Order: sequence, then structure tokens, then C-alpha cells
Amino acid sequence: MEGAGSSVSIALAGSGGAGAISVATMLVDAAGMAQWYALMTRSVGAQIRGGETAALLRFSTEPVAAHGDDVQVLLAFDWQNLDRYAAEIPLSVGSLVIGDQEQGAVPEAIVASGARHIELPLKQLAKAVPGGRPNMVGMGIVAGLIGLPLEPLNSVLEKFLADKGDKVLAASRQAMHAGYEAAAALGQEYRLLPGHRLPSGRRWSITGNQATGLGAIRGGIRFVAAYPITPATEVLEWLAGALPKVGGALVQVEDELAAINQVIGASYGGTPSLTATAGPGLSLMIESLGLAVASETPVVVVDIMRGGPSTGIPAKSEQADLNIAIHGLHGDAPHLVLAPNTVADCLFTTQWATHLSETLQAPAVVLSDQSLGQTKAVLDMPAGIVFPTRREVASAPAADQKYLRYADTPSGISPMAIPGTRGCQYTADGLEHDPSGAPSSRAEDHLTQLNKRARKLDTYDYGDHWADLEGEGDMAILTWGSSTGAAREAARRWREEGGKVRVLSIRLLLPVQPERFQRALAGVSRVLVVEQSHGAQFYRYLRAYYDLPQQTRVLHQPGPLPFRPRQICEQLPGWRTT
Amino acid sequence: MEGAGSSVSIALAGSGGAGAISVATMLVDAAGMAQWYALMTRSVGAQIRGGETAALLRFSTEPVAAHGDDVQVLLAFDWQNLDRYAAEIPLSVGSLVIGDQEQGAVPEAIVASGARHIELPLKQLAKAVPGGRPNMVGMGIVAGLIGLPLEPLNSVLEKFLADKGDKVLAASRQAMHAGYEAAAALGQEYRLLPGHRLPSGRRWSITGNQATGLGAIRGGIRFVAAYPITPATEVLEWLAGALPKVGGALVQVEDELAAINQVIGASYGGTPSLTATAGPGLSLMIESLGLAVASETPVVVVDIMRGGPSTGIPAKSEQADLNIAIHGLHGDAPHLVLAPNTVADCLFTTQWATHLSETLQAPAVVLSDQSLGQTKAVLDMPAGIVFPTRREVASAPAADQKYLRYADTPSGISPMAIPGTRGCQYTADGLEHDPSGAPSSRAEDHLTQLNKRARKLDTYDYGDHWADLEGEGDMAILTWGSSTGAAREAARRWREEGGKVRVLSIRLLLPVQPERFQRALAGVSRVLVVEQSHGAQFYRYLRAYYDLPQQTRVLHQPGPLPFRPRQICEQLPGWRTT
Amino acid sequence: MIRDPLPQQHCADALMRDPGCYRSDVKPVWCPGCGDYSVLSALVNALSALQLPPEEVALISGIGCSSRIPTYLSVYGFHGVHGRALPLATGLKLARPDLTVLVAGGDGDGFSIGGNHFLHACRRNVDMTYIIMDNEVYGMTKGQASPTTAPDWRGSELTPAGTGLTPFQPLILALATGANFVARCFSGDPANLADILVEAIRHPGFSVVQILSPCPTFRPEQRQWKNQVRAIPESAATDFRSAARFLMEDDGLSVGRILYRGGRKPFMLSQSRHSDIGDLEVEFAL
Amino acid sequence: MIRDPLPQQHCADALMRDPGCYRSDVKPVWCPGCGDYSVLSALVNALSALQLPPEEVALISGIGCSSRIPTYLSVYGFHGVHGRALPLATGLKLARPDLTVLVAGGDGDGFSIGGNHFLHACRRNVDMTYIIMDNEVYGMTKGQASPTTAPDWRGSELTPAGTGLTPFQPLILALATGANFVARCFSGDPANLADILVEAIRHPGFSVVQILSPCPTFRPEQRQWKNQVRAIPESAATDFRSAARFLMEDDGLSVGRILYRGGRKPFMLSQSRHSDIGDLEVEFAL
Ligand SMILES: Cc1ncc(C[n+]2csc(CCOP(=O)(O)OP(=O)(O)O)c2C)c(N)n1
Ligand SMILES: Cc1ncc(C[n+]2csc(CCOP(=O)(O)OP(=O)(O)O)c2C)c(N)n1
Ligand code: SF4
Ligand code: SF4
Ligand SMILES: [Mg+2]
Ligand SMILES: [Mg+2]
Repeated sequence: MEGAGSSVSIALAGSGGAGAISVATMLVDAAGMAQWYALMTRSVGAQIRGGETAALLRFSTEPVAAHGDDVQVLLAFDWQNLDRYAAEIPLSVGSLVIGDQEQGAVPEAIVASGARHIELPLKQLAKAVPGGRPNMVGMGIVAGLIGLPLEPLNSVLEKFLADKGDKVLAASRQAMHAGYEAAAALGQEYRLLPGHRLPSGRRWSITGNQATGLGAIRGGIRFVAAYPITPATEVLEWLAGALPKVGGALVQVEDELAAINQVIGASYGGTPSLTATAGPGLSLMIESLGLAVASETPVVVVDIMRGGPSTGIPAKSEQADLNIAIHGLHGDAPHLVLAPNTVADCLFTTQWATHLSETLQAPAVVLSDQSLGQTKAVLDMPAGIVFPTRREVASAPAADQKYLRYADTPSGISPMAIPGTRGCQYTADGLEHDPSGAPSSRAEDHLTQLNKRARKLDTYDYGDHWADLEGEGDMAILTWGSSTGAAREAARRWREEGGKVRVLSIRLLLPVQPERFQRALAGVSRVLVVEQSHGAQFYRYLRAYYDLPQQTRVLHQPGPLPFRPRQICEQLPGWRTT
Repeated sequence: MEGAGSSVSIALAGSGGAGAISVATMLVDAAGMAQWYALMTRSVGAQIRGGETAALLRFSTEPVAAHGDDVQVLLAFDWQNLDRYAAEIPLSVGSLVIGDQEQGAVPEAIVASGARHIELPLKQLAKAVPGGRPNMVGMGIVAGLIGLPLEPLNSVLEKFLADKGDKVLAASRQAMHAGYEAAAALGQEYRLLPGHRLPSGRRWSITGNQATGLGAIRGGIRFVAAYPITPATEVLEWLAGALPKVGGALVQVEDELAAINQVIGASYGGTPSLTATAGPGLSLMIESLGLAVASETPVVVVDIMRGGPSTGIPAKSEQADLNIAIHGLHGDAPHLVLAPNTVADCLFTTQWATHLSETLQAPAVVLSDQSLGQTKAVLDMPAGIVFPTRREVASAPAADQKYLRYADTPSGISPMAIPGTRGCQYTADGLEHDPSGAPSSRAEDHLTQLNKRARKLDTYDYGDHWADLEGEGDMAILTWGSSTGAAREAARRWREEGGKVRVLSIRLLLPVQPERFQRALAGVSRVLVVEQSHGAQFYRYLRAYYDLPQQTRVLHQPGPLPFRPRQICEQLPGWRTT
Repeated sequence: MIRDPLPQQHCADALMRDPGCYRSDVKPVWCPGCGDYSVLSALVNALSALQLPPEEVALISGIGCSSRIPTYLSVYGFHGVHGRALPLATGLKLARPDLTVLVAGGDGDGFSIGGNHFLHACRRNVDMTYIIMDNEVYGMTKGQASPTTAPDWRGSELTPAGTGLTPFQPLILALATGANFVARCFSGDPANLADILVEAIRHPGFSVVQILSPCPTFRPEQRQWKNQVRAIPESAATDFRSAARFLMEDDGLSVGRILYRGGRKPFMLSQSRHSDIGDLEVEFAL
Repeated sequence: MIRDPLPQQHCADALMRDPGCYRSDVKPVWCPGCGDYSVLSALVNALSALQLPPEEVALISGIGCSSRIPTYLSVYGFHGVHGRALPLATGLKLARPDLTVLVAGGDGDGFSIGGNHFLHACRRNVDMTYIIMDNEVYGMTKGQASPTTAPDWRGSELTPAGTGLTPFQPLILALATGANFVARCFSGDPANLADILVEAIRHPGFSVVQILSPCPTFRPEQRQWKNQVRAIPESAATDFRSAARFLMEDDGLSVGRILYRGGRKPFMLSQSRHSDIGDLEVEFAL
């Protein structure tokens, strides 16, 4: 368990109606206003409404990207269906469980963890306040435990309950205070040290899915067509509100086949376009992603991964759509695949993906996942990055020249005429074609276009963004996406104990970057691959395209349980360097 | 160029109306009746009807699976749009081109080859016969050149023209005779040696697509739902006629999404079921293939590969759907992928795929391609192989037991209840589930089912059929599918020159067989990978799952041009062993 | 009504099957007050009325709250992917004409992503019964507009100004494309619903039963449906034309009657076993 | 009429654009006698009549013989994948309302694999014109039954006994789902076809023009269409009801008239630029 001074992990659980999630959300914002960092992931059950829910919270004095090994405090409003998600709340002998005796006995699964257990009369304390609710009492308890000042607590309450009226606000505040006071009796063990002061507005509270939406808009996306699906819907919901404000729009369509084709059409018309979905929807888009490749139409497809295969586990996370994203298209269909590795990086990676897609006239798949997307984090305000280039467009050709949409240029990028441009009319085609775009089944035209489509992606200079490298030494952890947070935390601990280790988290999964990879791993003789998939998809991908050292191990597990830093640390000894 | 005595390669070309294809078809059958073997592939243009067409023929005294390096004789009825397919007819200095002066000058592309050129008045000879057609004259010329006896020629004419009436038959016969006689003047160079006598009926004339259909029926397939697509339609056409005769049926449906779901439904009902498609259709089936994985429903999906990406080159061959077949599904979705490597093997592999799919309750993708599917071959009658096992079905449970559809058995195969079985009612599900089939998002259930679905495929004993291995030595050609023919011919030549080489053609692409692979390549230090894809998909697949020797080279090229044995031979020197 | 996890003996006997014989022991994930509970109970009542052996009934669905229904019955079930229940069921029925095949799902599953299969299922007229629990919303994904949603409904963040689209009229389309039995019911009247389901299952060919089934969670205003629905007038149900005419004028809240029963022959595959495989191979022999 | 490969000067000037200004130099792959040739010439005539600048017109299609048409015009074109022309065109038109967007394709592309998008395009009523070259067959894949094929047509090996299915009635469905303009024409009367295309393109909202366009290769009997078609009576085209009533009785061979012009407002996206990106970010700042 990590020291309580700089970081603390707390879980709130209860049936859907108990309000654990809204309390957790408010605590996160309040912590950010109190100069801390925070992270909140949620776990919901199958019940559409009123089922079990849990929020995992981590508060920290430093920026934080992953949960710790254990939950230090579990506060349960009730014990309904706890067995369905108990595995997602890692308790240990050192943990403290706070329950309300009114809700019945502590379930066996909790007792078995060996955690210390105390009872607090949440419901009773709430009842003492007219209109008071137990979740507000719980909010106060957590705030009191970690030493959150009252001022930010009061202001988030005001913000969240703004349209509920003064009576509700007053009752909530009072109930919260009751909890705050009750917490005093529980000691100082979970109090956080003060955070670093940053000017107001310099800390953001944002979910990965919102960051993805914002990254898309920053990248220039102005048209979105999509079909709702968990856990991607929030990307769409945020974009639906935001796009019209910057001259764009979102349209909800009949299915994913329509979504991908609408964005291809809009992009053909010159508007950078995106759709967002999850595995089942991505599967349906595969044929038309190939059309984007062949017709060289830029589009961005965000896949918020969830448990698979098939409909799988819609509300839980897994990194198992790597295979389909890399290899899912029929024929030889080079394209871009990128993956953010933190909540904040959802913004950067989506923005960069849009930039690359537009520049290279190729579809880009962005692989985020439920655990990044539905995590709300307090983080430092992301820098505003502006990329220099944009889609290369054609202007009217000289009088004696015919515009060739698919001209075989040295870079492989051919200037694209936007409808409306006089003299450049052409037909975009998913059939193999000659440089003008006219269908051709000749071997020579096929080879020319295959070469061109591969070359434009392979020869482009992606710079340093292709991966994040940290640390040194002859041992490396190789990972991607949401597993990066736990890998980094494991590496940090390893270094604190005097070890050396690099962490290489690959952001640009396709096209592959073998030279950069070799440079990043120069001097490395032992590699630990870390990924959240049953089939070790990332490891297989690495083998196919990169040279790995003889001593390569794989730590892979399917969702929904995320990696705990400890699991990764356990793989390192025996490999220890100095 | 190979010796004319045991093998000869001939091309027939002309506009669609010229009838090159029907002549070639008849020649193949007649050659088979004359105790030879033969192969015919066709190349058609974009024109829906009346466009250019060419037939590539190879006649041989021994079974033959690939074309040679060059065409020895090109007989052109006319020169229409020849530039569109000239690359597909490999001429060399030693080739003979026969044209008809009435059709204009020999095109530049032909002259450039350096081939010898003579003119024969095809049209004029035909005109001399009332009702005679130039293609019949051409048929006679080819027959005369290779020394095909008249008797089988006459009987194929009778068979093919049965419903055209006596007058047409007589005219055709006479025109053919005129050509036969004209050929006499061209010498003996192209005459074939006599073949081995086999009893009547022991040689078959069949296309790969027909063989696929027959393999399906032999494997037990009794329900087919499909949507037409080139070049898979002939599989369906053959099955539509054949299935009702064995108590089965085919239904043409609204799209590929319906096709895959109909076959899943029929298979759930207990009927072994199949659909056939090409790349674009396979892409559309991806989501529901995942459903077959998760619900453990056996289905066979035949993909007759064509040029990609997207709509690509519908009528031409390529081996570029390997990636999607192996990796195309979202989530961790273990399944079967198989590929036939000769026309005859289309039968065996489809039959085996059906057997495996039924036994393992998993979807099987069969990757054939246009060049196997639309090749008509004379071959030895395939052996009738009967596999022992069938789908493991559940019967009514004991009175005190509940039937568990997804029971976690040691083999991973759980007995499947067929609707109608009393007491075994269950719900098949694409959501993750517990052993009973009830939806579950618990980590434990997910892991159990993921393990089970992987285990049943990984631990099954596939025996020797997983690959075809021939030859010996420390050098190996590693290939799959339709590239096998050229690889084998190259190896044969290599051996004739005293070299040693193994050819390993992998039939079972998924699940991978690392131990068998290692055994097959024991002692091999140099590998040449041969595949018809731009992206070297097979090589990447091999790297991901198998250990290849340091000295591994890749010979890969996209379609539509097939490998010539010479191209492969050229890679071998320098690597020569004794 | 929730039955014991183990199959009960009396359910094996014709004439003895109470509604509980068709109900599984799995607790629905539905919200309190969801209209789908009543559909579930009407359906098991209908099956009991028909006394169909549970093992000879198959219930196929897609994805959505409503599509969860197969797990709650003790017949054979298949919970497939979103929008593809109809082709899955079609394949099953074509290969197994002996089974009673039911298809169930929501308005999103059936008319948005699944719209094409709906049209073609009506055209094909395979002997199945399609039960649509229409709540004019995507419940499962937390409240977006579906094809049957009114154009001015502003309850979803994805369509904050309403969809602006002409609502999809499932029954007009069913009639126009060839469905053989068409009815509209209200889940708030489960007795009538059970009666009509009995008729729909009995009727040969493709039967379409649209059920207004409220989603109190994302469409709380649908709680009012119980006061708003009215009976379809008898005159509407005389023949094809009267049904079509009626539907074109109706606001969608008329329920409780079979609107159309057609006489089209159900589609079946002709499977006539008259040769063995060897006979098929003769065509290839030279 | 086939124009020079290089754009011609006069085509840049309004009022000077002859039909050749809209024709590319690519030779069609179509068979001799294919009805699609006449559709091509009617379409370029219509564009010339409208004097639309070629660079402001986009023609979107799927896959099929008929779907090859964009390459044969000198407007902007997109030859997409099978069945998805309508959503591709919808995305284009929504993002670029300034363009004139046309969609073209066959009965298989539009009503079999593309049926769902057809329904939803009619519902959505985006200002586009959908030109269906209906030959009641899949030409490109060499002659299989399509949704508009008569149930007893036995010309395909895939359906040797006929499909047995109720033919798909595109115009009834178009009306029922909300298309704003509906007409049926015959490719054998290209002058009338051109006139109606002009009207269809001019009319706001989603216009559906079904064209009987024979496939002499796989449906040689369609050569008789020229003797079989008859004019749609004026009375049929009075209003929505008369059009619907007429279509329900018609055998599909009445052509040459606009059946319905609706007044529904076309669907557009509201895009109002009123903040910069920084303003969007305020919501996240603590
Ligand atoms: C291919 C695919 N796209 C999207 C989804 C997400 N999804 C699940 S259910 C649903 C809509 C359900 O609406 P409806 O069919 O009306 O059922 P209800 O929940 O209202 O009963 C959607 C969009 C999915 N599971 N699969
Ligand atoms: C996904 C997919 N499935 C199937 C095909 C094969 N295919 C090409 S065109 C076509 C049908 C064309 O029919 P129609 O739209 O009526 O056009 P026509 O050729 O008759 O003009 C089919 C099935 C394909 N290209 N893609
Ligand atoms: S969300 Fe609506 S449809 Fe879904 S279970 Fe709840 S009430 Fe029923
Ligand atoms: S096959 Fe039919 S539709 Fe296609 S080009 Fe030929 S005549 Fe026209
Ligand atoms: Mg619904
Ligand atoms: Mg057609």
C-alpha cells in the first residue's frame, strides 16, 4: 500500500439509487480545486437503472494516471449485489471498510479480504437532517478523511445542485457536514499532504471521452456521424453539444454502416470528419474503412474498447481490439492506428490522429478504451498544440493539363480536389484505378497504387510522438494505451527501490516504426510486454513487426480487471539491474 | 520453357463474343478423356459482356497444379483491348503467336515479347463451312498442335452442343476439323506424350469453386445462405443445384449481414451451415463471426479472395485477405482459418473445415481465391474421406441436474443442445456469460469462458492435415494457398537440378501449430516465404506466431499476376545445397 | 411465476403447462416499471395458452433492454447481435420448420440498424412471429431517439433540438412489404396482448406485433400512455385496404386489435432428398 | 457527345454548357443495348438544361453496372461500396449544402443490401436526388434476382424456382417513409426522363426517381418494355393519397410522370459558429 501522505485510494459503492457516482464526481472536482490531483473510474452493473455501482477514487498530490494496488477505504452505502463487482475493488488486510449497520451484515467477500471494518450510521445521520441523504453524509466522511477543505466542497455542491433549489442545497450541505464531523473520529491516517498551488483554471477536470471530443475539435473535425454505443456515447454527447459552437455538427444515423459512409462523404467534400464507436460498431465499419483507404479519403474512427468478443461486456474495459484495428481490413489496406495512453492523452492523440489522417489522406483508427474514456481525472491543463500542415488540396490545373487525383507522386500524397474546384472533377473510387481515378484491373496500375498508398504512410516523418519513452537501463516495459498508467507506476516504484527500467508506450501503432523502436530500445536486453488482452495481441503484433530481445516476457490478462502496479512489479525481480 | 513432351502451355484470347472460354473448356475435358491432365484459368476484362477474355491452358501427362513460366502458343481470335491483359499472358522469344490477318496487325505489346508470329486465316477457314465459327477452327488448331485424338474432341462437342441441334454440331465439327488440319502444317513441337491410362470416370474435370461446394456437402453442410459476389457466386450456383438433392437448400438473402446470421441461426438449430463470399462480404460478416465465436456456434465462411482493398479488382486473384481472416474480429475471438492449396484441395479443405467447425463449435473461415476457384482442372478423382466425429450434442440431463450450455469442460468443448431436446433449453449469447449462458460481466466468468474458447481450439489434435510437407534439405519454401502450385513446380525443377528443398504449405492457418511447425522445419536454416500479397501478410503472420530461422527471405507480390515458377527458382541460387 | 431452476415435470405434459413452465429463473435487468415486464408475462401466458412444449419454441433477439427477453424464458433462445435477430431467426426456421420461432426486440434494434432485415423478412414471409417492444427510444444506451421517436423529442444530448425526422411507421411498412399478420398492442393490457400473441403465433407466415411498451426511465411521459391509448376500431381491420388507410391516419396510439391477417403462403425451402452424394459427383467424371 | 479529356472553356460559362460539358472521356463498360446508356444521356441533358457548373455537382454511387455511372460524367463523383451510396451522399450534402448532390445506382444496390439506408434517407429528407436504374436483376454479378424481380422469374441458378418473394415496391416505400418527390420513368424515353430529372433536382428535399432501365443481357425479355410501358394517368399525381392509391394498384409499368411533390422542409444541420475552441474548454477548468 502506498503512503497515505501523497496519495489515497477510496471506493464508494452502493445500489444505483444510492448516488455513489455523483458524490464521487463532486469529490474529484473539489479535490482539484483544493490543489490536488484525482482520478475516478466507475464500475456499473448490468441493471439498466438502480443496479449496483461503484466508484474508485484516487486522490494525490502529484498527477496520477492509474489506480494503486489496493483500496484503502471502502465506503458502502449498501451491499446490494456486491458479489458482482467485488473483484473490482481490491481490498487487503490494511484496508478500512465503512458500512452502515442498517444495511445488513458485511458480505462474506469483504470479510474474507481481512480488511478492518467499522460501522457508521449513514442513514441515521442523514435522517437527522430534513431532506438529508446518506450519500451526502458519505461525501462528508470521505472529505473529512482525506482532509479536503470545506470551501471547495461547498462550491462544487453549489455548482452541481444549482438547479435543485436552495432547500436541497442547504440540506445537502448540512448532511455533508454531519459526515465531515463523523470522520474526525476516524483519525488522521488518510489525510493528504497539501498540493502544489496552481493558478485557478490551470487544473482541469475532464473524462477521457470528453478529452477525445476536444482533441477531435482541436484537430479540425467539424462533422461527426455516429450511432450510439457504450462506452463511446459520451464522446458523441460531448461533441453534439460542442460542434455547433465552432461551426460543425453531429448527426445521429441509422447504423454504423451509415456512420462510416457519411463521414467518408463529408470528408470527400472537404470537411474533416470523425465517427466514434466500440468493437461491434468498428466491425461493421470494416468494409468501408477499406473504401477510405482505396479512395484515399481521410476519416477518423474512434474505438472506445470494451470487453469482447461479440457484444461481450459493454460497460467494462479491455485492450482487445488491437488485432481488428491493425489487421481487420480485407486486401492490402495500409492505414493509421493510434492509441492514447492517459486521460489527458486522449486529447493529444485524437488531435494528432486527425492531423495525420488529413495529411496522409488515410483513415485513422484511435483505440481508446472504457477505462480511459469513462475515467474522470483532475490533471494539468493540456498544452494547446497546433500542427502545421493540413490536407493537401488541388487547385485548378493549367489549361493543357488533366487533373490526376491519384497521381503517383514521390511522397505518395496526391493533391486532393475538393468539390467546387473548377477543372478538377474526378471520381473517387474503391475499385482499383489508374492515376485519373478511372477503374483499372491492370497489374501495373494495381502495383502503382498499392505502392503509393503504402509509401505515403511509410515515408512520412512522424517525429517523437510515435511513442512515450521514460527511464533508462537495459530492461524495458513495453506497453500501450490504458495499461501505461500501471506500468509507469510500477516503474516509478522500481526506481524508488534503486532499479532501472524504461517504459516504452507506443502511441502510433500503425504504420510501424522499426527504426525508432530500435533506437528507443538500444541497449535493452530484457523486455516485459504488458497488455490487457487474453490473446496477447500486442505481443503478437510486436513480434510481427519489431525485433524483440531473446528475453521477452508477456504479462497479459483480459478485462475487466485493470492491472495493479504490483502485478507488474512482481515480474521485475530476478531481472533486477543496478 | 519446359519440355514440350510432357507439358504444354497455350493461351486463347479474343473479345468476349469470340468464344475463347468455351473452346478452352471443351479442350480441357477432351484432354482429360485423352488420359492427360489439364488446367485452365481465365482472365476477363471489366466489360460486363463482350469485353476481352483470355484462357490460359496447360496440358500435361502428369497432374499439374500451376501454370508454367511462359505461354508457348498464343492463339488470338482478335486483338481487342489486348493491352488490358497482355501482362497476364507471359510470352517469350520462344513462344509462337497465331493470329488472323483479318483482325489487323499484331499489337506492339506482343511484338515486343520477341515471340515468333504466324498468321492463319481463322475467319476464312470458318467461313468455308456453312455455319462454321472461328473459335471452332481455333479449337481444332490447338487440338492438332498438341495431338489430341479426334474421338474425345467429338464427344465433348456432342456434350456441349447437345441442345443446339444437329446442324450446329455438324458445322462445329467440320470447322474444328479444318483447324485440326491446318495445324498439321505447324509441326510436332507442341505434341504431348501419351498419358497414363486410368479407367473411365477416374479423372475429374472440376473447378475449384465446384470442388469447394462438393467439399461442403461431403462435410455435411445442408444449409447455405448467401449474397452473390464475384468470384464466389459459382460456389453458390453449384450448391443451389446440388443441395436440394441431398435434403439441403440454399437461400439467396438481402445482404451479407443476413447471410452470416442466417447460417448462425440454422446451425444453432443443428444443421451444418455455410456461406460463401469475397473480401467485401467477409468484411460485413466480421461482427457476426464474433457472435459465432462467443455463442460457440459452428459455421463455415468461404472467402474466395480477389484483388483488394475495398471493391478492388473483383475478377482477379490475390492472397490478401489473410490478415482479416486471422485477426479481423474484435475482442479475443479464437476461431479456425484454413486454406486449400490446389483445385482438388478445395474439396478436402472445405470438408475438413466443416468437420473442424462442427467438432469445435467455432466458426471456420476457408480462404480460397479466384485463381483456384475459377480454374478448371483435370485431376485424379479425389478420395472420399470420411471424418469420424460430429458435433457433440447434449441429451436431456438427469432429473436433478441443470443443463449448462457453456460448461467449463476439460476439452473446452461443451455438449450443445439442439432445439427440440427436452430439458436442455438455454439461451445462446454473444454477451459474456456464465456456464448456463446467462449474461455476466464478472471477471471470473469472462476469464473462464475466454480460456475455454481458446483451449478447445488449442488442445485439439489436428493431425497431419495441418500442412503439406514435401522434400528435404536445410532449405524450405514456406507458402500457402494458390501460391503452392508455383512453389512446388519451382522445387521440382530445383530438385531436377540436384538441389534439395522442402515445401511447406500451411493448410490450417488458425489455430497455429508451433510444435508441428518446428518439427516440419527441423534442420532447416534457410526459409523462403512465398505469397501473393503486397503487404507480406503471410510473412508477418509467420513472424508473429512461429520461430523462423535467421535467414528468412520473402518473395511477395500483389495480384493479379500469379507467380511463375521461374520467379521462385531465381530466389534459390546462392542458397544452393547439395 | 418464477420457476425453479430445474425443469419441472408437469411442463413435459401437454395440457399441464402453466405459464411458469415458460419462465426461467433469471431475474430481469429491467428498471422498475419497465413495460417489458408485462410483455414477458403476456408472452409466457400466450405460450401456456398454446401449450407448446417449451423445447419446441425458440425465441431470438438482438441487443437492447427488450432484447434481453430470451434469457427470462425457459424456451430455446438466442441473444444475438444488435439488429440481426430476424435473419438469425429466419435461418433457424428455414432449417428447422418444425420449431415455433419467435423474434423479439426493440424499435432501435428492429427499425434502425435492423431496418433492412425487417423489410426483407416481411417480403419473405417465413412463418415466424416478430414481437417489437416499442418505447420510442434506445433504452439500453441510455436514452437516444429511435426511428419511432417523435421528431420534436428533445430528451437526448445527441439530438438536442429533436431529430426532425419523419417517424418510422412499422405497421405501414409491414403491410406494404408483405407481412402476413399485423397487430398493435399495449403492454399495459397484457391480457389482450397475450390473446393477440396467441393469434400471431398461430397465423401462418410472418406476423408482426408492435407493442407500445413504456420506458419510464428515459421516456417518463410514456407513463401517460395508459390514459392515451384507445382501441383500434373494428372497421379498420376489415381488410388490407382498410388497415392501410387506418394506419395512414392514426397517431400510433390505437391498440388492441389485429389489423390484418393475410393468406399468403409462408416461404419454405424445398428440400427433397433424392440422391446420395455420389450422384452429385457424376457430373465431374470424365 | 464524348468530350475531350481536357476541360473545355465554354463549360465554365453559365448558359453555354452543352450536354458534352457533363460527359467524361471514359467509355462505359456496359453491354450493347443496356438501358443505362440512355440514363446517362438523359442525365447530362438534364444537367445542361439546369446549367449547373459541373464542379458544383457531385454524383455518388454504390456498386453494380448502373453504379459505374459517375466515371462517365465530368462532375465530381464517388463510386463507393455496394449499398452505401445514400449515406455517403448524405454526409457530403450535410457537410456541403452548397453542392448539388445526386445519387445513382441499381435495384440490388439500393433495395437489397442498401434497403435500410433507402428507408432512412426518405425519412431524413436531405436535399438530394436518388436515381435508381431498375432492371429487376443484378447485372454486374451476372444475373441474379433482385428485390424488384418478379417472384416467378427463373433465370438465375441461385433461385431456379423463382424467388417466391413479394417484390419490393420502391415508390410505395418512398412515399410511406417520407420522400419529398417521387417519379417513375423509362430509360427508353430519355427526353421525358431528362425533364423529370430536371424537376427532381430542382425540388427541395429527397427526390426519388425510379427508372425502368432494361438489362438486355440477363433479362432479354425487358426489350419488350418499350411496348409495355404506359403513361401514369394525371389523376394519379394529384396528391399523396392519390399517388399511394395508384401505386398500390399499378403493375409497375406506368411511367413518365411525377407522382408526388411534397412540401416537407429538407433536413439540414444547424452550424452556427459562435465561439472559439477556448470557450469550449472553460467547462473543464477548475
Ligand atoms: C453494432 C452495435 N451498435 C450499437 C450497439 C449499442 N446498442 C445496444 S442496444 C441499442 C439500442 C437499443 O434500442 P432498442 O432496440 O429500442 O431497445 P430498448 O433498449 O429500447 O429496449 C444500441 C444502439 C450495439 N450493441 N451494437
Ligand atoms: C458487399 C458486397 N457484396 C456483394 C457485391 C457483389 N455485387 C456487385 S454489384 C451487385 C449487384 C448489382 O445489382 P444492381 O445494383 O441491381 O446493379 P446492376 O448491375 O443491375 O445495374 C453485387 C451483388 C459487392 N460488390 N459487395
Ligand atoms: S431503460 Fe427503459 S426500456 Fe430499458 S429497462 Fe429501463 S425502463 Fe425498460
Ligand atoms: S449486364 Fe445488363 S445492366 Fe449490366 S451492362 Fe449489361 S445490359 Fe446493362
Ligand atoms: Mg427501444
Ligand atoms: Mg439491377
